[in-house]
Amino acid sequence: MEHLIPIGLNHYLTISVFLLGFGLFAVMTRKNAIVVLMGVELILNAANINFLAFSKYNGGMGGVMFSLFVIVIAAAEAAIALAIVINIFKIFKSVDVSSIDTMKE
Amino acid sequence: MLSLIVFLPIIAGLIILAVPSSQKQIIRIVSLLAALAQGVVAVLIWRAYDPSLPGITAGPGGSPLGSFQFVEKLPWIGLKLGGLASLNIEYFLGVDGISVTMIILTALVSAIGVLSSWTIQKQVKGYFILYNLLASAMMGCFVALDFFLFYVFWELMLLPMYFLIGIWGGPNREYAAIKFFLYTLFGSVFMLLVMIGLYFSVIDPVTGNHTFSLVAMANQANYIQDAILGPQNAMWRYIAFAVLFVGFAIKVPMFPFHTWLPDAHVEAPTPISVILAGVLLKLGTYGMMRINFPLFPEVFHASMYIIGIFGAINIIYGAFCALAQQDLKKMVAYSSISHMGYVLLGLAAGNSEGMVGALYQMFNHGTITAMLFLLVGVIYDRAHTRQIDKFGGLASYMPVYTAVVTIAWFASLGLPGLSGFISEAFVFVGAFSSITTRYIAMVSVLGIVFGAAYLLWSLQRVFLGKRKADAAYDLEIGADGHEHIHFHDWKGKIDLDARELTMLVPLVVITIFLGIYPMPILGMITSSVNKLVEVLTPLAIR
Amino acid sequence: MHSLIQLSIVVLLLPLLSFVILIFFNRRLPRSGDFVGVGILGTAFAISAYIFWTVIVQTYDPAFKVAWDFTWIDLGKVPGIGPLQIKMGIVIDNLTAIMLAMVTLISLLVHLYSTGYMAGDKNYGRYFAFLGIFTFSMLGIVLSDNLFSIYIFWELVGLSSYLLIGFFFEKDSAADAQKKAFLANRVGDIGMWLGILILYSQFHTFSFTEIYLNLAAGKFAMSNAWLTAAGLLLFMGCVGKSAQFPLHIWLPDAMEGPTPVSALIHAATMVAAGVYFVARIFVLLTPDALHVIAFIGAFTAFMAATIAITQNDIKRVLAYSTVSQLGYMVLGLGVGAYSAALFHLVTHAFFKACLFLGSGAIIHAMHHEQDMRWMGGLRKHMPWTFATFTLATLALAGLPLTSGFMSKDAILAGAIGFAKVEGGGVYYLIPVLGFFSAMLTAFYMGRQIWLVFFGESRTHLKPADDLHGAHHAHAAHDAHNDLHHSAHEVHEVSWNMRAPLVILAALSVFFVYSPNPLDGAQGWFMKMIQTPATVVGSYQTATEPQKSAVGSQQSATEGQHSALSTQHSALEPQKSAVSSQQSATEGQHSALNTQHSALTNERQAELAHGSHAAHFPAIYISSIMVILGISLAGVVFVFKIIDPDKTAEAIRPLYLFSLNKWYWDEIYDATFIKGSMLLSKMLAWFDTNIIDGFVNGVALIVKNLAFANNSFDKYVVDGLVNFTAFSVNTTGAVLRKLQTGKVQTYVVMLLAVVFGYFVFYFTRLIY
Amino acid sequence: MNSPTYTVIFYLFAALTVFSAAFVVFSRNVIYSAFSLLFTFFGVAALYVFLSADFLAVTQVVVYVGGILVLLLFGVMFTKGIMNTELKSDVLHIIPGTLILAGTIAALLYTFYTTHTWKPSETQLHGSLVERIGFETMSHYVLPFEMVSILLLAALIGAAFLARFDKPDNNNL
Repeated sequence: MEHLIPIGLNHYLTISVFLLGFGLFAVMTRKNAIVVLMGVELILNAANINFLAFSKYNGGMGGVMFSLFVIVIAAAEAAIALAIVINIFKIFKSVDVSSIDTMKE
Repeated sequence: MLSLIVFLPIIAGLIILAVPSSQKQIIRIVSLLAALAQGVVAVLIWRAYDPSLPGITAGPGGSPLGSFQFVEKLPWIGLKLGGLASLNIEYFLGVDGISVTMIILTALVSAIGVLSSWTIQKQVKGYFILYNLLASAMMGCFVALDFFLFYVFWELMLLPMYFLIGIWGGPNREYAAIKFFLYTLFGSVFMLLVMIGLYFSVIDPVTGNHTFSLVAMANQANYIQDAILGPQNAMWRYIAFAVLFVGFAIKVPMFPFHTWLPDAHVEAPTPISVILAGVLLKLGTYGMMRINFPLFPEVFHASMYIIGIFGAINIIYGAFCALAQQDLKKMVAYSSISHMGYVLLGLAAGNSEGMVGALYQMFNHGTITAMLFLLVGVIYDRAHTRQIDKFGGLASYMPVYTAVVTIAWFASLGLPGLSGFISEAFVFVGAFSSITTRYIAMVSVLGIVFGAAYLLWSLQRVFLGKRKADAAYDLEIGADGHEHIHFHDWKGKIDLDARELTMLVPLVVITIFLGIYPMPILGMITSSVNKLVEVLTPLAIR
Repeated sequence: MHSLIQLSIVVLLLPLLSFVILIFFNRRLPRSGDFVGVGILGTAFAISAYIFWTVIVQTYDPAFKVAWDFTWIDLGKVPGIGPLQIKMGIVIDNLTAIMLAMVTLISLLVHLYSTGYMAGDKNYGRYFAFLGIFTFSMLGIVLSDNLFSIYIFWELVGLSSYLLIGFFFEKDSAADAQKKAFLANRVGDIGMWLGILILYSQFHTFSFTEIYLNLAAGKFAMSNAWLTAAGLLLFMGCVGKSAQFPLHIWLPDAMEGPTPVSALIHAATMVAAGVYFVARIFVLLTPDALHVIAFIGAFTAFMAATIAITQNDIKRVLAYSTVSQLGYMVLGLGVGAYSAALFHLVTHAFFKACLFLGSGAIIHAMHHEQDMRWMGGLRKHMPWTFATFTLATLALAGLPLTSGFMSKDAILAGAIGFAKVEGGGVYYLIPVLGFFSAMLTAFYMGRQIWLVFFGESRTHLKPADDLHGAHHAHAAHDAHNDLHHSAHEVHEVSWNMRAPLVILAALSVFFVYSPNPLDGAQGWFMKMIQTPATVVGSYQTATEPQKSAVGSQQSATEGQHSALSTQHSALEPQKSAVSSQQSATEGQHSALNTQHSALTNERQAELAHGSHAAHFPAIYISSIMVILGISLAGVVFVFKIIDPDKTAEAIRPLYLFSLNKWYWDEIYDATFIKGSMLLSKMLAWFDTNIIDGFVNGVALIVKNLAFANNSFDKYVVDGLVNFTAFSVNTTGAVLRKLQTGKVQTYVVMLLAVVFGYFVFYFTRLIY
Repeated sequence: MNSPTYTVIFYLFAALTVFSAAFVVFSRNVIYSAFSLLFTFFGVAALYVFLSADFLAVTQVVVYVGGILVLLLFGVMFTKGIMNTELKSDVLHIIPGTLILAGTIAALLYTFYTTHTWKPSETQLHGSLVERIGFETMSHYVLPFEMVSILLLAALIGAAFLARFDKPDNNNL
């Protein structure tokens, strides 16, 4: 119990692990493309937490800057992804990812 | 400057990549502009070149700057190979008299090739991207002074060539392409082995590391005594020389490795034939002069006789094979085998006259054979056949074409006053002056006669006399009452049109001018060649 | 730079200018620009006439010589040799001046003549352009001072001859002839080139003067046989160009070209270039080489004469007589009658050009009828042509009071002297052949004159099937007209074709060359052209003592050494710079003279003496021979005492042998042409089937191995194969299952693998 | 700063983040997931504050909550508007999914807590980072900064291009 207080690096890592796991789970299992996107966002957040945590306890600015960029890129990615989703719907008349298997054979 | 001239075409290729493939004209113009820019840079290099610096080996203090020009030297790849050693490869470009002529030739021929690619209609975008890649690779081979870099460019050349022959070629193109590819790959694999061996036996005097720099390799003092290719391992040095020589000889091509050439030429589209004969063949002999001989001078001195014999075989054998051909393009292909034989003979002579002749022959063969292939392409565009016996009497109907063909043919058979003669003359002068190759020269002089024989015979059968009964064109009485000919489904001008003239006239002018006053080229190469001969002559004789 | 040099450069470049102008603009110029050619050649002739005047008439000096050269190629500092440069240059001595005047004059006359002869041809302008480039290259040969540039112009002359022979290229015969001429010349040229290479490989220079100085200084490192070989190989160039046996075959076929061209190139100038070249290299020819040359010349003269007897084509008779006369010149050089041979070169150039132009006039008048059997009776219709033609014929036959008499007689005298000096025996064959050929010459020229000009017109005798011979395209229909009323159509040619005939005929009379019609040696020519001192005498005395009297040999060698020392002194400054070149050449020329005096080159002295002694016998014999020949011709053709046809029947084999030109063409065709064709076919087959076959064979072998292996599997371990197939099937099925195309499935797999790696990693971490 | 309040607040936010994230993943209704994602983002932002990256926290709130989330919701509503599919979204290969989820989390946590060799350096980040971020952006990271902005621009344009309607030839995009 003593290693729950004080708050250390492991706490943040743990949170990020959970976020990562959930995100992966969403990406793997959910059929709705938008939920898949949410999963991706979760993964990105997990990564960010890691970056910041390490950079805090390491004292460098690299992690901070990197997570900043990650956020920006995440925004871009979300925009593109939604556009793609809309196109997918236009073509396949659904946002069900599992029904999109034209790559098969 | 050199990086510029090397990478200009690739830049053009990238630009083309952005152009939508429907815009054929833009694509062509872009690559033409790139080729012209390359030509401008080549001219600048030519003007700024200082013929007094010898090149070949390092200048004073072991630095290449004293003897090479336009040197660009950057560390490129530096790998720690753990226990082995550290692999440090440099991006090392430089020019001496041997390569500067080749640079000019390459720029010229690639520009001409772009012009003659104008008629390519199939997948223009892909064609020109590959073409520009090829142009860059060739130029890179000629300016690279780092063996690894040279090898990279050398291999980079194969790929576009393979596709250019294999996609845009004639009916039997796949066979020809794969043959070309395998042959050359066979050669370059050995080259790779020798390259590694050399790397571990040479020490850069300046840095003290192993090095791929050809400049350092060309100085026998830089070799580790007991290294695999060091002076003490005579046997391995002989083997390495032979293997390397085969690698280059395939490119030349030297009998008996020449059979890829006729197929490749017959199948390749005209511009590719021009590039192939105009520049690629030179890479073989250039490699010999730059790498093969100066790195193993004593082996070269021991094998001059054999090289000379192969040269003579090339000359005579190629001439005879050309004499028997029915396909005009195949005849020209064999004629270039014969002419590269002169280069080999001149190199085998091992003295300045011979080497100068060989190098000058490389340049002239580049221009002249380019002309020959362009001319064959002209008639092929019109008649869709190259069979010699399908023509006859063309001289009456295509006077300008006949005039140009006559000049080209006579230049190819070494008529004085045209550039081909001077180089052949020097080759013979050198080969005869050196006691080693004297009798070989006496034999191979026969090549002059047979060269004249097949060229004049084809000239007569195609252009002189009257139209043959089964000729590939019809006679008709024009409006002005004179006889004209017209080819089936050929809409264009019967005689040479403006584009073809713009391709041919510069070559004709160069051929005549260099035949009368060769110093513009010779002046640049003599000092380097003398230096090379000095390097090649063993100390005992020196 | 000497003013004469500048003038000669102008002369050299003028015809080139005419070529350039005409080849590009002949369509735009009026009259296709023939006046350009004629005008430019007129200027060139005027200038060279001035040079001739200055050199021959004003400075009346046998040793006159000016030289000038410039560095053409600079090879830098060559290892083992030092600074190496290749120079081009111009040398003017008496011979050059004479040749210059002769070439430009004949060229000018031929230009003028062609304006009439070639009128109306569709490539009229191009024709004059080709004449221009020919004249240019011929002048180049004449002016060159080194072997390299001579070789260059040599080949250029071959080119222009190629272009002009094939001027009517629609005719296959013309195309064949031009190819044949060029190739035969090429064969000669490679010999010449090898000779040049031998000399260069020793001295690393091409210049005549330097080579001779080095030779005289005994710097020739190789054996004496190599020197002889060098001489003979250089002579091969002459063999090709001057149509000596065995390369004479091209010259008669070259008559396919326009007749003025035959006059200019294949009679007067180009074929003489070979002789001129031998004269230039005369000093380095060893006695052995000279013997070979003499025999070749004599044989050629004789063979060509025998062939000429039975030819019917008017131009072919002249062609073979040209070969024969060239044989005379070569013979003369071979026997050491240097000046006589060159004298014959000049005289022959004029009267043979006159003969060809005359025959051209006849052919023109007869509407391209070339067969003498169908001519006759032209005396009345063409008086001018008749007169000039006859005069030239007499000169060719060598009757007294003509130029030909003096020159030919001098050569024969030299031959006799040579035979005496060489100690008789087989060497007497040379003069004998010479005299016999003189008789034959007289005979066939008499025959020609008779057949062409006397008797009645035999045009109507021509069999109809012969109309479509190898004549021009429109010859046939013209000849049809001839059938009916040719006699009325034949008329004298116009002035521009007549004037050259007259001038050339005038130049073949004796007083142009010598006051004494019996002795050319008193004329300015033989005084100006003197036999130069050989530079290989030293080798002779060294290697063949029996050749020269042993007694005087020591003195000879000593004197020669002194001469050599003087030479070195002259040699050094000459090596130095271009500016001091001229004075230097003067200097070492005198050095050569001193050497001549000191070296006491007995062989030449004896030859000169012998030929002088043999002068009058030669006159008698040759005159008798000529008279014999002409009278024989008269007996046969005028008085019809002997019927030629019956005689031909009587000696049919000989007749056919001569009529078919000794079957040389057939022999060559059977051996060389067919042989090389066969060889080329064989090699091509070898290339495609053996070498390339090997390459493909390797691939094929590998493939077949695979197939064999495959069949082995199939028939021996069938079950294994089946099992393989089955397993492949199942795996394929499974894999297809995996390949769903759903992105998320892939993600699952990916992560599964990653997770698997984790597990693996931790297990390794734990244990 | 190891006061218990601090710890408690941290745990609060951590729990908020994790649970809402779980809800995002496990709820069947897209709308619900979207809203719970909002809470997740807030929680993460709070954690950023704990990590003394206040600027990032603000950015997180602004960009994610104000941008991405609205975008997502917009997309949800939007698609709903144009398509009348129900918002329930079912799942596929749930078993491997759960396995991997559990496995990954377990493995990572195991790693963290067994190999606890983190050595926090003496110079940790403290206080507000805005100024330093500004400096870094303009000095070290100016090139990435520019590139990212260009990327963003391109992405927005591309998104607009992709998402546009009424082009009959959209099908071949």
